[in-house]
Amino acid sequence: KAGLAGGAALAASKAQAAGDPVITEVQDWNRYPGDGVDVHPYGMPSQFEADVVRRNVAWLTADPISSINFTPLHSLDGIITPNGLCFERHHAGAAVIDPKEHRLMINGLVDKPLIFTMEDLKRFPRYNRVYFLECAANSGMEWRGAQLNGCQFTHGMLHCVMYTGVLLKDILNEAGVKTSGKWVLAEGADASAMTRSIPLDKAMEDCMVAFGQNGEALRTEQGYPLRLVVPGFEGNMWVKWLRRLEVGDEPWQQREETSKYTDLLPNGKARRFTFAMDVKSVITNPSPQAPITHGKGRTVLTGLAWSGHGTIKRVDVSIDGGRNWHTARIDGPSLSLALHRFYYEFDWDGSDLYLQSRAIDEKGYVQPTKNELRATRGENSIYHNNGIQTWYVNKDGVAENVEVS
Amino acid sequence: KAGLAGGAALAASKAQAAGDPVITEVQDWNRYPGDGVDVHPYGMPSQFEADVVRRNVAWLTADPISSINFTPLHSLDGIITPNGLCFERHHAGAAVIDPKEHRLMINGLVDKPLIFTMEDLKRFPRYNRVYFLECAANSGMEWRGAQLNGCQFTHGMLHCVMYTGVLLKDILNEAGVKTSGKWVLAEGADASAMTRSIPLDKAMEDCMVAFGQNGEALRTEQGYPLRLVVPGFEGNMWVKWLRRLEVGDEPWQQREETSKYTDLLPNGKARRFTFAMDVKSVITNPSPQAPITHGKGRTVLTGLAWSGHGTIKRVDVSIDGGRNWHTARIDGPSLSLALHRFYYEFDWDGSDLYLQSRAIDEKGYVQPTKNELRATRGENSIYHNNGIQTWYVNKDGVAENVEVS
Amino acid sequence: GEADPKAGEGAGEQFHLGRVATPDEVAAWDIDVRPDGLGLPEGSGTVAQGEAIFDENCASCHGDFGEAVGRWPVLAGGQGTLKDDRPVKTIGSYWPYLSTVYDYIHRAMPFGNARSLSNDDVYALTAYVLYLNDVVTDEDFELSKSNFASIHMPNEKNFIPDDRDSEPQYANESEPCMTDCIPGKAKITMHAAVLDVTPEANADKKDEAPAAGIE
Amino acid sequence: GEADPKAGEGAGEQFHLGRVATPDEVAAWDIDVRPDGLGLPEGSGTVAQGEAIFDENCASCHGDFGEAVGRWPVLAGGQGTLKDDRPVKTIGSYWPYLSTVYDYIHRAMPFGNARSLSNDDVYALTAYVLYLNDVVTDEDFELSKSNFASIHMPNEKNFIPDDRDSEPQYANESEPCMTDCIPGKAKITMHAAVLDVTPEANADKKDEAPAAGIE
Ligand code: HEC
Ligand code: HEC
Ligand SMILES: [Ca+2]
Ligand SMILES: [Ca+2]
Ligand SMILES: [Ca+2]
Ligand SMILES: [Ca+2]
Ligand SMILES: [Ca+2]
Ligand SMILES: [Ca+2]
Ligand SMILES: [Co+2]
Ligand SMILES: [Co+2]
Repeated sequence: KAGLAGGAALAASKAQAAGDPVITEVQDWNRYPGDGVDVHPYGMPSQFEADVVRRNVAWLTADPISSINFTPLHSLDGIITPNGLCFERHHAGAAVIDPKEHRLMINGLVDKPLIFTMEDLKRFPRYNRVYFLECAANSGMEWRGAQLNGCQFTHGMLHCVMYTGVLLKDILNEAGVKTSGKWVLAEGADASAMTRSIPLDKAMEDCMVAFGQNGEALRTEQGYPLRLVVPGFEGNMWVKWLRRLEVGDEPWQQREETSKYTDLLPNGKARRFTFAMDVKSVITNPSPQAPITHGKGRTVLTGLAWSGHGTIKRVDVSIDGGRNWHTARIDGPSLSLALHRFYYEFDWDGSDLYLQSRAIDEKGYVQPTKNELRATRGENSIYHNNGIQTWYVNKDGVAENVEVS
Repeated sequence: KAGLAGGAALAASKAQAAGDPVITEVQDWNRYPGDGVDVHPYGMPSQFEADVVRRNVAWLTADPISSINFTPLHSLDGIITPNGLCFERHHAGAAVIDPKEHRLMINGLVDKPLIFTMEDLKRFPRYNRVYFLECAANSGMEWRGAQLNGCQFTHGMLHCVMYTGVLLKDILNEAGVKTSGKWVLAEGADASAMTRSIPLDKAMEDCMVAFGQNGEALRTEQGYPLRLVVPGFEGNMWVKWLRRLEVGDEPWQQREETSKYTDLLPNGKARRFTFAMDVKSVITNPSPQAPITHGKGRTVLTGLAWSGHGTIKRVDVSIDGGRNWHTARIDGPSLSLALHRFYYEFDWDGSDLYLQSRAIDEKGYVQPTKNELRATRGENSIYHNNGIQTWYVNKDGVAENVEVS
Repeated sequence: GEADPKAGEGAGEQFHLGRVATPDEVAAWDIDVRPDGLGLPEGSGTVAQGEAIFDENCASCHGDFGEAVGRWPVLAGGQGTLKDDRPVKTIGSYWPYLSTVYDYIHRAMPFGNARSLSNDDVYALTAYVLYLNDVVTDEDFELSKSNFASIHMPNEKNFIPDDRDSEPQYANESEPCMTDCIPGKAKITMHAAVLDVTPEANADKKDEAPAAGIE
Repeated sequence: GEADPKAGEGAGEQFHLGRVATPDEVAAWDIDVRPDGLGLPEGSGTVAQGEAIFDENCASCHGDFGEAVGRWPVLAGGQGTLKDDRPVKTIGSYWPYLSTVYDYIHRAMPFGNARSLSNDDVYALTAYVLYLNDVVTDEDFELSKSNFASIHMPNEKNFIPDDRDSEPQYANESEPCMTDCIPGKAKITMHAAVLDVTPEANADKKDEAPAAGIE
């Protein structure tokens, strides 16, 4: 076997070469073929990315079927969340619905109540839009101070995908909204029959009824086959498994807009219908789950910024706990009501870091500190915590969720 | 059991109601909970989307480890291809490489040859860009006439994702390119050790060395942990499992730029280094795999357009085989060197349709007919077939790949 | 190429898609109830009837007196705690409208077997929850469509509209400070590591009490 | 917000990342060979030596004479067919440079066991492939680093640069026709359904001959 003998000789000489053996020795993947094109009709991430998963926090709720898991923000980059990693929040598990058996009803203050099949809906003009979705309770654990050690847990009720769907306006117009109509009730088909009241103005402005995310069909966990998209507004309003839209003259005061998603203030009063998500940002790397492992020198700090009021105009980064700020580089498409990716590259001298980011949106809103928020809202609001997050990074690069003075 | 008795009574009365039973009867998914948030750490598509998969064509090649599968364009919408559905083309299977054992070498006409680990590379400034990737052989089967019945097979060597990576320019500068350097050889670490020569100008203009796609790590089939991104140029140049970049003063004339990816003309001459992908479009719906099932009336026609020369300025659609054209609605972000989504909504009268689309890019290039291409190039070019595609749709909505005069 | 969804082709146009819903179809799904009573069905139920249904179908999670078992939701109590460090927000202490109780129980409870209760069941359970919260005190109290709107919840007046814009951090617009914004070096005032309520991979820490819950 | 990659922070700057490659590391990976001979290693091999190695390691796929088994690639023949309806593009009929043969066999063959051949093996195989293609005719011909550059492939002169821009459909810029562009009704001239080489779900149609292959 002339050919193979030659190979053995080559391998022997390589083993003595000066250098990294993964370079000087021929590796298996450079010699033997991998899987063919018929093996993975629908591909999955590499086995080496097994830690890039949604995680839940068992003690947060009584049961994982009415609970939350979190997007691993510290393992992602860019502005698009892969469909398999979009955080889940449902109140009676993820409903499995055959699209052939799904219907959308429009009733209430309309000229004629209508029923649409999925096939009907796909005949309206379609639009594709990238929007962030943030749960109003994102960072809710942090009102009383630093608690969860990782941006997956402090900020991971957040995702951003490109939706494909039709305009809510177009399907409401098809039924004919009466002039007395001022609100729309959206209802889900799952076992929690989730309901939320949406102002008609918002419904007619930019809401979508979506059946696609990131090019393919909506995922089960995100409401397959149909969900409401309410750009910039709190995630709970984006009703999943959407089956009904009722037009009315008053809001419904449903459980998710009275018992939940109302913001209790220190004087015992509570705000309601606090729909828009405030200007916010977080450094995703370094962070507690993603320490600096390369020591001193060139360091890439990166994070996400978003606002329910439009685009992000600027993000500032501090490495000294808010003493001095540096304007970060926003990279990638800057789309209204979508996540924005920012980077700040610097040479780390190995000393303690107190990392903070501060977003400013197109309306001029500046992300506040947590203490500014507490000064007006106390610590019982649960929702809408958009305060500046601090990560402390020690000399070994280990990062921790802290608060600083 | 007062509660349950009441439920039974309710169900009985509903069964007699006038209407669609999926509405008038309480369905299981409206009563019983689904999976909790701890069940799917990495989510997958709904069971009802099982037909949305990559498909290969067994007779195209001797073995599926050096072969192609195709993106199901007819099942997707928007401009982003989900990672699990990006078509695969590899020459020795999909290499599985532990990122800890992956290296990138720069050698040749540089001041100092360098080795980077994956961690090193992630310390360069990162960028996120949406680009289409088209295999130069896409639609290659159609040079001699209509052959494959479905846009997945005629146009599915195409995908479009958001890449995260660093600029090739930045890492070449780190090694210091000598003034004599004019070309860059890119080499893969897989068992085909794929190589292509890239002009240095292109390398310094907009090429990226990418480790992310659509937010998460590159997929194995797309070159995990590292691939070259050569925006607008033929897919074969986007070397996967990228391990080496050599700077030289001449192109290397490697197998994939001589035996393959050269375009044979009728006079026996062959074009080489035909890098840029020409302006092109295809109607994805209706199409042979996605017939019209709703009969006459409102119909959504949609498709994709792209060009290796920048953005798409306009797409025209004909429903009568090129006699008359209607300007389509381009929807979603219009990003340079990315897919563009177009729609044309019309009321179908139920008569025969001869559907065509024609893209025009920002440089003014107009997508040609297949016969215009054949007039200059004959039928043996294999690559760079950007001719206008025709789908014939009969009265039943069934669609077929045809050519028309 | 970016088309404005507000100005899309066909805006305001009718597409002649879908079909008219039948009255029975609308009735099957249109079960929502509003504070003004819109949507309330015919029917009635007493506190005593409610107690029986509750003990059978609800108490296993919510407790005999609505005090909750484990981490399942509390349904009663907490009056006067809204200004406390640890407010207890229940139907009695927090909810502004009774219609929400009816509506929610009807659409979503009992958890695991939703839509299984009759209209009378829900009237009775709603009456019983009012009783557990001392809003009614008579075991013979009967709640019905006709007296529903006369019941007012104690905390109704404490809900205010969204006035986040008037908070100092948003109202007092000014260019944010860039240099020497705070004197001295940053000092850590609180470590997540001290509480360490972070879930560890493969560790079930259900016992650890968090400092704040997500509702 | 859209930052230009050409104008990113740090453009042209050095980042002091990575480390210098050792000569052995560069040698291990830098195996490419150019038409001008750059990259050719020391070594040599004859047609006769090549035949022995080929029969053992290559013929099972490529055939005893490079004529190919089944759908595996053809390595010889096809001279004079490039203007035919069905051109046969092989090393002998099409490839412009011999360096590509050496380079490709060395990096990628035998399929399934790449990088297993010595430099001498590859010289011998390259010589044998030349012989199969009648570029050399002597069984004793020895190919080596020193005579490599003297061998020229028959089709070298037939490669031309990219001139797509000069084709009429691109060169003759004009506004495309929008109305009444072609007289009469569209007439179908060819159906994919007639050939029907479309893969069916779960059907293995390896036997059906396609009208054109993808290389
Ligand atoms: C198996 C456990 C379980 C049973 C049995 C159950 N519940 Fe619940 N209940 C829950 C859970 C869990 C929630 C919160 C659901 C969510 O938020 O996703 C809830 C919420 C509620 C709420 C709203 C609480 C709030 O503060 O928002 C009410 C009211 C309620 N249940 C009443 C009932 C009644 C009445 C019954 C019996 C007919 C019942 N529940 C049976 C688990 C249960
Ligand atoms: C198990 C089958 C198999 C064996 C054994 C094999 N080859 Fe190949 N060969 C292939 C395949 C498959 C390709 C095309 C690979 C691709 O394009 O991805 C190929 C391509 C080639 C090519 C390029 C052909 C072209 O037209 O581009 C040459 C030259 C070649 N092989 C030479 C050899 C030599 C020399 C040997 C033995 C040392 C060998 N092959 C052993 C399967 C084989
Ligand atoms: Ca197969
Ligand atoms: Ca669990
Ligand atoms: Ca109603
Ligand atoms: Ca009792
Ligand atoms: Ca070299
Ligand atoms: Ca022989
Ligand atoms: Co709110
Ligand atoms: Co080309």
